[in-house]
Amino acid sequence: MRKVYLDHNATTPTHPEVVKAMLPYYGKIYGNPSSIHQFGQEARKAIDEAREKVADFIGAIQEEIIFTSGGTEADNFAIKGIAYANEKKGKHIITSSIEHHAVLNPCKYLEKQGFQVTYLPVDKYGLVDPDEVEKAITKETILITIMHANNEIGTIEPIAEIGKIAKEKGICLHTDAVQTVGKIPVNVNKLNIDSLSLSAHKIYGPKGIGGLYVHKGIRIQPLIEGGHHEKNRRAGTENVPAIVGLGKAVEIAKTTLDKESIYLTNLRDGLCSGIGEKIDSVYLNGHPVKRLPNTLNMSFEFVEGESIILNLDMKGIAVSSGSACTSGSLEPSHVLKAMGVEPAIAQGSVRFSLGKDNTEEDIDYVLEVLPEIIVRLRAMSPLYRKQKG
Amino acid sequence: MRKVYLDHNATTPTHPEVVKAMLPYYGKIYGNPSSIHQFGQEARKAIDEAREKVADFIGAIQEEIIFTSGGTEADNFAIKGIAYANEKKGKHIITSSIEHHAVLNPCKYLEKQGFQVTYLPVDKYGLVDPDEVEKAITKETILITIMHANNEIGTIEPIAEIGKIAKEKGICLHTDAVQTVGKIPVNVNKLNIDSLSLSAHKIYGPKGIGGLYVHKGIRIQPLIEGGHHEKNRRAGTENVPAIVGLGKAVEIAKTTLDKESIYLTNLRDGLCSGIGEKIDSVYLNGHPVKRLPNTLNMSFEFVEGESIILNLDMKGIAVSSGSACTSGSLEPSHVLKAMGVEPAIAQGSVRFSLGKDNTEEDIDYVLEVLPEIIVRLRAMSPLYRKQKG
Amino acid sequence: MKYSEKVMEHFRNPRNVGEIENPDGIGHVGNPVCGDIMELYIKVENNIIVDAKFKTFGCGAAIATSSMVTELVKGKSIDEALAISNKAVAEALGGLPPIKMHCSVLAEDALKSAIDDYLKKQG
Amino acid sequence: MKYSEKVMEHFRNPRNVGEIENPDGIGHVGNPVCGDIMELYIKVENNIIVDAKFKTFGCGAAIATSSMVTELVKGKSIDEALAISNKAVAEALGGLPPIKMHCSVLAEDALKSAIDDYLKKQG
Ligand SMILES: Cc1ncc(COP(=O)(O)O)c(C=O)c1O
Ligand SMILES: Cc1ncc(COP(=O)(O)O)c(C=O)c1O
Ligand code: FES
Ligand code: FES
Repeated sequence: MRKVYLDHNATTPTHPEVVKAMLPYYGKIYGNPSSIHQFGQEARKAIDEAREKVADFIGAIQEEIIFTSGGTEADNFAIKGIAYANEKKGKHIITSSIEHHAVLNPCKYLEKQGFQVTYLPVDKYGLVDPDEVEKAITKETILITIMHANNEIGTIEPIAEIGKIAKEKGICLHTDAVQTVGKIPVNVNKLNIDSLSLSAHKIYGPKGIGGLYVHKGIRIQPLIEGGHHEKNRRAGTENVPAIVGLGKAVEIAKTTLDKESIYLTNLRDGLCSGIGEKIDSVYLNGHPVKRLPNTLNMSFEFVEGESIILNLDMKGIAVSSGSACTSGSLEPSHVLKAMGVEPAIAQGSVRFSLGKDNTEEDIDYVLEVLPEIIVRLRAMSPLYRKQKG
Repeated sequence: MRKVYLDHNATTPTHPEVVKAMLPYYGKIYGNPSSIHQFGQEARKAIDEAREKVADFIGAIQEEIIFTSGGTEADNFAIKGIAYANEKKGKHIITSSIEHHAVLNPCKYLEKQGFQVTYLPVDKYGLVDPDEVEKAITKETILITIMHANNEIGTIEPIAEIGKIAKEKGICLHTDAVQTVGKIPVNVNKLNIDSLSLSAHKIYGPKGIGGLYVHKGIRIQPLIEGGHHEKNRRAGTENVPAIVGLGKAVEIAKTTLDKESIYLTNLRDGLCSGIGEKIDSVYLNGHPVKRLPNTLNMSFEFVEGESIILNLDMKGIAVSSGSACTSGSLEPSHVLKAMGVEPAIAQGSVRFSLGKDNTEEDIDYVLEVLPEIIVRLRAMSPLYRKQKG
Repeated sequence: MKYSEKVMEHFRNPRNVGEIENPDGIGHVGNPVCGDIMELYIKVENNIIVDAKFKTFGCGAAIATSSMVTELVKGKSIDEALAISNKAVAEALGGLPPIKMHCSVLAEDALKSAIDDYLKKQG
Repeated sequence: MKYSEKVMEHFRNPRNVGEIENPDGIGHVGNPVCGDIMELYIKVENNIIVDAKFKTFGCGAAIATSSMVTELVKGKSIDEALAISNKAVAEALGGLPPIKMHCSVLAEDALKSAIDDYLKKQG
């Protein structure tokens, strides 16, 4: 059976060149980078080079990059770390209501610790309004954390504008850029940000490695303490092969990003209009233009997301409803809810997230099997009948 | 030049079979284990199998194993997590003065948060006295955390006895078993423990993955929050290849542990007696018998550790002084200090930690080059002259 | 979260999809948390449920439990049908992931609601 | 932490190791934090340091800076020698890792202490 993977926002296959770059660091150059002997120094060199690549890719300097075990750790580290290091200045945090749970849950945790958190609304496209950010700022505000692009709907937030406001007011701005670094151009200076999370496995790098950019001079308290790693900001023996893999992934992204983003936009828009032509009562979730090139989130009225996904899966097509991480939850997407999407329609949402290896044929195949599935499920739906009746 | 790696307590090369087991999970079975489609479910299956292997290896059940990014995270998670989840019962923690910094630093952090921490002394072999543990317990004590074996000197602590005491008093016992799981038999039930940290890269598994065993029913607060991973105890997309690698590493250790430990003990004791025969004024640090099979820590009087290490490194021999993680620090080992080793002698300590690929020839080579180095450095030492004078 | 083979089989080929014209009882229930909706129709003759059909807007487990509950209920007396618990439905499907147990509750509720409706109509 | 090639070269082949018999000045210093110890001997003729030797119990940087400071000081007048800073020693070695800068301070201190001793003996 044909296999079509359209869940790249959940994770991506590791690029063969990335794997190739990593391999020597398992069996050959296996030293602990903290060791002063040759075995250690060779490993140290490798992570320094990777750090340079990551820094260069986002317009930062080496010392501003801290490697973490992924995007979730980077988000936790940034939010708790900046909040605790600056709590004497105030205890108010501003975020949005459509953040990933790696941001929302640390915020909720801090609320229990006596911090105040403002969860900003978004418009029907999932956009945060910079004016709302400005209005939400109080004398107590020490941190603003707004994601760069949303993982479910792909909407890209006006971070540079928010950054300008934050800068004027002297407030720290963190952005969860897990879905953007490697997919669209990201430059920490142009975005006016102080802190940024990224993750390798969303961009053909290995799982289990990510990074936090922290602008020089920003105070942050470690989340994981122990040895003197990462300039005392993140302890634990460095994951050398994965760090090398992350370095390679951004190196590749640097050269392919522009082309790939055009390629994916076309492919995706083909899928979108194909669906629109073949199936009625469908809705696009997310911003029509300010959106990740690879992401398409659509709602199929009268049917429920999981049953669509399972049916597509039986045809070899991998997509998701909402984010992979919320699959343990029953409630419909908090993102679509915040956008004001009607619950029944939110429940019928499916995310198609494309990747570099997808082809026209993949899209044709989806357009071939999806309409039948929707027809079949609608025939089973009590909501559809009522509509017709 | 001959290369002899004797720094296995810092890290080990990843076993070729481990790498082989991991490889399919980069490019082929790359799904996100949280995804409900086939790509995800195949990955889920792989981590479930690895979890079973790890659980089985230490006598635990699957649900008691939480994967982390390494030993340091596991220690931080256990200590902060158990402390915070139980702080209503009391705010006193007992630990030892020779713990790894991955334990000591979280303890110091908790002190700043209003917890009280007792740092128990050790005897000249680095042993914690269970009676001292018992005496230190107060009504406020909620956590005892004592390492299973020390990374610098290899001394194995009487955890089972301490566990008995903790059990009687109904206090949680955590042990940092990063240096023991895979090297000596470890069974969580026999050790009477509630929580245990382990790390893959010390036992021929990959870097960047470890685990925390938490006995069913023990309350622990997450350190890294976000999605519903690891039953809501540790968020972040699972590091599938590394988890598979950890599973493979313990699977291998299970079959090789007994033989290897005899092999390494012999090899190590040969090194020890060879040094004793060829060099005067040397001292063994650590317990003569209650010690990891692969670890030998010796002090060479009148000379300083780093200069020995650098000289050995110039001959292709990799050893360390103290732990790799403290190499960013200037102070002599806190472990030797706690054991009452004289500062000048502590400064001359070198750790040889052997591994499965070391041979008799490796040891002969060390015994060939080390004496000259010590002679040369002693000739340069103001302390040595005074001795003779 | 992984569905059993049996769940997937019923999901792939749900039994008794549709509506019954002039049913003797209709159950209409929804789960306020997940928002899923189930409708169950029964035809009763001499106190025996002779036919049952469903329409469901819901997850895989919701569809499978709908299918299974209609199968289980056919040929049963009203009293026997009232004794069918959500657990029984789940067990008949080879079990459900813990987080999906509530989907079987939805099926039980739909059945109860349809029988209620029937009993009420009987007066 | 990585030493420069120059540091390693001086570490491998330290210059002027040893003691001077009947020196004109001896410096004996130690760093209380790391516990390292340095001894520096100078021979002075007509206010010029004509010879310098050292003994060091210490890290790689301690040995390299000892070696370098004895090299730098030879042929210099007392005043010129007093002007040699730890930074100059570190620079002459192609730099030191930040955490090892204090080792060069030890070398500077040893030199100052030896010169002090010489000046004191001069009365
Ligand atoms: C926007 C966003 N933030 C954070 C994360 C978490 O990253 P990771 O899976 O590397 O922990 C993800 C993906 O899971 C994401 O999409
Ligand atoms: C005793 C002990 N605990 C904890 C650690 C930390 O483990 P990791 O390097 O996996 O973070 C180490 C080794 O570095 C160790 O030897
Ligand atoms: S998730 Fe609602 S019925 Fe299954
Ligand atoms: S570490 Fe003490 S002199 Fe270098």
